[in-house]
Amino acid sequence: MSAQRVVPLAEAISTHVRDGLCVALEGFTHLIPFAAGHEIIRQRRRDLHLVRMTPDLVYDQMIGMGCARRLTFSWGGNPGVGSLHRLRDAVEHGWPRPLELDEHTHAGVAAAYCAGAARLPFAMLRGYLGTDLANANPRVRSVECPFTGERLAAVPALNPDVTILHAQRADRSGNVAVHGIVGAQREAALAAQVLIVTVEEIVDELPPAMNAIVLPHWIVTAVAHCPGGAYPSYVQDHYSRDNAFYQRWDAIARDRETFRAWMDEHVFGCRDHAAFLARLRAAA
Amino acid sequence: MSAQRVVPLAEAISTHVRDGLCVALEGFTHLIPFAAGHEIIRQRRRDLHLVRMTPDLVYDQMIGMGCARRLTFSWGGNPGVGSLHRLRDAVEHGWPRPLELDEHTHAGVAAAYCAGAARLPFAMLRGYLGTDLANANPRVRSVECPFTGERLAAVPALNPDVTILHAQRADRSGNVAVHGIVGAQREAALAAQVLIVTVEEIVDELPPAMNAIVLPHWIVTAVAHCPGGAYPSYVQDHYSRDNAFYQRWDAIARDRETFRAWMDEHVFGCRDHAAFLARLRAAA
Amino acid sequence: MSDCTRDEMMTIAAARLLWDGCVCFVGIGLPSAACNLARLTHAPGIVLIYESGTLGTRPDVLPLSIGDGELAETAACVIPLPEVFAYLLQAGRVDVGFLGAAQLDRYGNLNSTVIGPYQAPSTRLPGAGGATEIAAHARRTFVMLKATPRSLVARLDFRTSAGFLDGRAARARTSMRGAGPQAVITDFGLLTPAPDTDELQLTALYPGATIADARAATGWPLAVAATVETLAPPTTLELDTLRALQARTREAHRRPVRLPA
Amino acid sequence: MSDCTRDEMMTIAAARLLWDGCVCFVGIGLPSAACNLARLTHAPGIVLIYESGTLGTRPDVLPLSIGDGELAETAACVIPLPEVFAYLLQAGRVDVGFLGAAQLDRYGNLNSTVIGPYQAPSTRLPGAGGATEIAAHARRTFVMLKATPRSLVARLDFRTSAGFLDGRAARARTSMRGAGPQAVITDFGLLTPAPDTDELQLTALYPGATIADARAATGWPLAVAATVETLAPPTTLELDTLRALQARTREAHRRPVRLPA
Repeated sequence: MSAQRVVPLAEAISTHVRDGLCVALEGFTHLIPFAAGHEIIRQRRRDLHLVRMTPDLVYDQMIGMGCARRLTFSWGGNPGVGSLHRLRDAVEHGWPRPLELDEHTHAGVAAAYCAGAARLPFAMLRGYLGTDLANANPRVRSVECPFTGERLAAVPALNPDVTILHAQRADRSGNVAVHGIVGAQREAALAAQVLIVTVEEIVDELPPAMNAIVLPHWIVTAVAHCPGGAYPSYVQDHYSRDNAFYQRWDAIARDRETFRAWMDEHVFGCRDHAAFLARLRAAA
Repeated sequence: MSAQRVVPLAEAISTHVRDGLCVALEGFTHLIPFAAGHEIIRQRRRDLHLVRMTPDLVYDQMIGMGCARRLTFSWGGNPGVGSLHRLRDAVEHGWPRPLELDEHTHAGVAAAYCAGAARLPFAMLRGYLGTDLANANPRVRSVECPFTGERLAAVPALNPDVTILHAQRADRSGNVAVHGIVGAQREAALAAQVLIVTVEEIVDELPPAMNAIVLPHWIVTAVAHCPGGAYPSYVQDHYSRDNAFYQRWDAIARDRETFRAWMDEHVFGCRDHAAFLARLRAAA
Repeated sequence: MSDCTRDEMMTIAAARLLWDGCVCFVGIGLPSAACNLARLTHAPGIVLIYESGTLGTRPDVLPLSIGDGELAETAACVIPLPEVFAYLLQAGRVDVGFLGAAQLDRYGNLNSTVIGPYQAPSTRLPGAGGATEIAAHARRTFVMLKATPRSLVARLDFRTSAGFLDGRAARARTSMRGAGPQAVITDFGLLTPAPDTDELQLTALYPGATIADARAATGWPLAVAATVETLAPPTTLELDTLRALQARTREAHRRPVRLPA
Repeated sequence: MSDCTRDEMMTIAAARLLWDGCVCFVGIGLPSAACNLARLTHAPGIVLIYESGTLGTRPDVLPLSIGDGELAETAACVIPLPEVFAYLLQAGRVDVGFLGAAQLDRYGNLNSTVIGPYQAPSTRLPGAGGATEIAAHARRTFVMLKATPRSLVARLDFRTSAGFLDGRAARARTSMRGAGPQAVITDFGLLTPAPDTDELQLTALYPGATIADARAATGWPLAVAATVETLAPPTTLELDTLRALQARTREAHRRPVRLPA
């Protein structure tokens, strides 16, 4: 069992992330799986339906490199900085290719992940009230309460073909321990057909964790050891968020050529995430 | 704030638990608030709508003493022993008074608490399939998915007027820390208008708890210091379940007079839970 | 068999149906003994889930309640009960669910609610608990109960949990995803559903039990498979492991509880 | 005012609207500064919730992201994001929600989605995030934004979050439970809804700001209240506390991050 579950990241991606699939790389500010995103770019995946509450830099990079045909999201900015220029370029000018938007609110995506995790066909919420979003997105409908007659917003459940997370630790059987800010990661993980987790460290066996957050091995498809795998986002108790990188990204991503050059050097030009981090350290 | 929140149990019950209200004493095997149940009996509350997934001994006692007019539940037995004789007597013979049943499954009650916590009017689940329960209970209906047309079971949200829990620790501001088996307690707490928590110990200030289970002071109405308050159920890291008492209860509750005599001596005959425990220790 | 009780044989027969790594939704009593016996013998990697929210628990002694402290202390993690039912059971992540009941009919439907009419029962039983959704969503279920004409009945007083409904693929036409009861483990042997009709038939007997015993204990004309296997008697390992587990359990639960001060 | 920037005045004006013990849904930027200023001055018991799930957090420096590690380390607890929106915000447990936007109209409706048509925007903005449900469910909201004729507009390109809709109690006729925007904190002063029409009107100016400044910065004919209060200038405590907080923040975020090895 363990032998199958703990694999190199490149193998996990090539085995499970196929062109055209619906893929969610989750992690809310904390634990964003950048290494996995870069590996998907390296393997030149295409036509992906990307799902993520906050696309962040990782999807700006994947969209800019032409991996995505569709995006389900609820907030698409560079946190604390401004725009995601590659996302904007794809939406505003169809570069490098047009991007379909399935746009929601945080509450809507969160509820849709929960419904997906429970294998319900839809989620309901008191949401999308008094906005143009409900008209702009045909996937926002309504449902009537069979007891009160009240109408509530309804969105389809989200069930990614593949969800990818980053976490602090896993053991050799594939149990994963997460702590700190968790966003909607557990729900996105439980909603998926395939769950890939990159981790900072792998231990022989995780101890009983009582009420701590654990993804048990029987819901985890593959674990990849990937120290620094969430950089430039952060990992509680391991490294902090590189806010300066998020600021630098604004200038890098603003121009198509600068962006392509950066990706060529830092992603295609690096064998893996360790090499990527080494290059950044050398440049620092 | 703290001055108001930490109060004696008798005061918390007399202030908040009024005749006719909908009251949920939750705790799944672990952390069952017996002391609060006994105080409700001592204060001779009537016509309560009791809600609890597993009525357990605490509701057998309250029902047998005539506190309840209605019961929402999903499993009404003495765990590992057999029947709840007082519950059965009320249902089978209307003694000491008839008891309306609002009967569900665990999955149904759990979903109804979650809907209540989210202030949604109903919960949906793939439940009550192929059973007579859906026909026996008019509060089990169905809803159609606005995307797939699939029909799902629907139950009304549960929003108790008062939810009562027992926990390990609280601080003087009223923050409550729980660990171990949690059942549906958090959802029952968040679904309530009023939340009362009895605790083993009160500390000056609970430390930041990261991913541990905390009920923050602003959702807690009243905290009462009540060591042993979950006995004969148990409290993780404080005392274990008195399985022998659960076995003894079968004989006590089987007969109306034996039951009344036991309650007279151990509940009416004891000023509070400390006195109740002292009496049991003396008898042991 | 002489030195093995029917309870032990039932427990061992149930344990043999489990495999290493299977995700198992456990109930209290015989199922709990069977699952832990499997874990201590041929299925060390079995994942035991109790509805109290303890996942992957490894108790040293059998719990008396579904939520004993040791289940939490030895679990990989403890999660809220609503998630157990929504994210694990309803989501189809449970391989095996165990069920018991007061009444079972020939299609494996179960009653644990009432004897007599629902509004005026002669005997009020505990009710559904987790059983209804376990019966619907576990990939397969195993039912354990003592066979008597009052437990194996021609007609249920109340249907609490669905087996094969009226048989002949009636269940397959519903939205229930689980395959339903794949074995009923009684104190004479095993009943399993016939492929075409879904009707339970006698397919295995314990050593020393006879078809006549089975028929006498069944409240409907019991169908008997063309070939009825006789199950192997308990191995020394099975029996020793089970009895050691039971001894540890008796010992642990004999210790008096100190009343909280 | 001479020695106080408009950003500082906005932050201080917003902080003054908060009270001790209020449960506050915080956004990044000026709202975060305002909420923490209130916590460090007159509202030590304020409960700060960031949508990342950190409840009752007490950061020593302002976070640059909604989910900085220090928010988790100093929080009473950290909960999953779906619970923040379902069990806290939707449940009506949030007293104050802060909002910002690219465009605001005279009824306090907000646009943070697109400039131009949705299908072919001239500028794609980040989108709703948590704003739509904060606007609907927080008991009251405060909006903070820099006033220009391009941000305070006669007509929104897209309505992302509801204020008073078309005014005249239109919001009260919906199922939204929150009272809507009770104040818009701009860089000249405060706009608040008129009781009868719900239309935003100028009710307070910062020291040194004029009605003419306000009108010039507003893209619709701005209504002015019968009496326009002039807000008290920042106290020494307010200004010193805010500047110390900002200095700590700059200092902390200047430290270079060590790249993971």
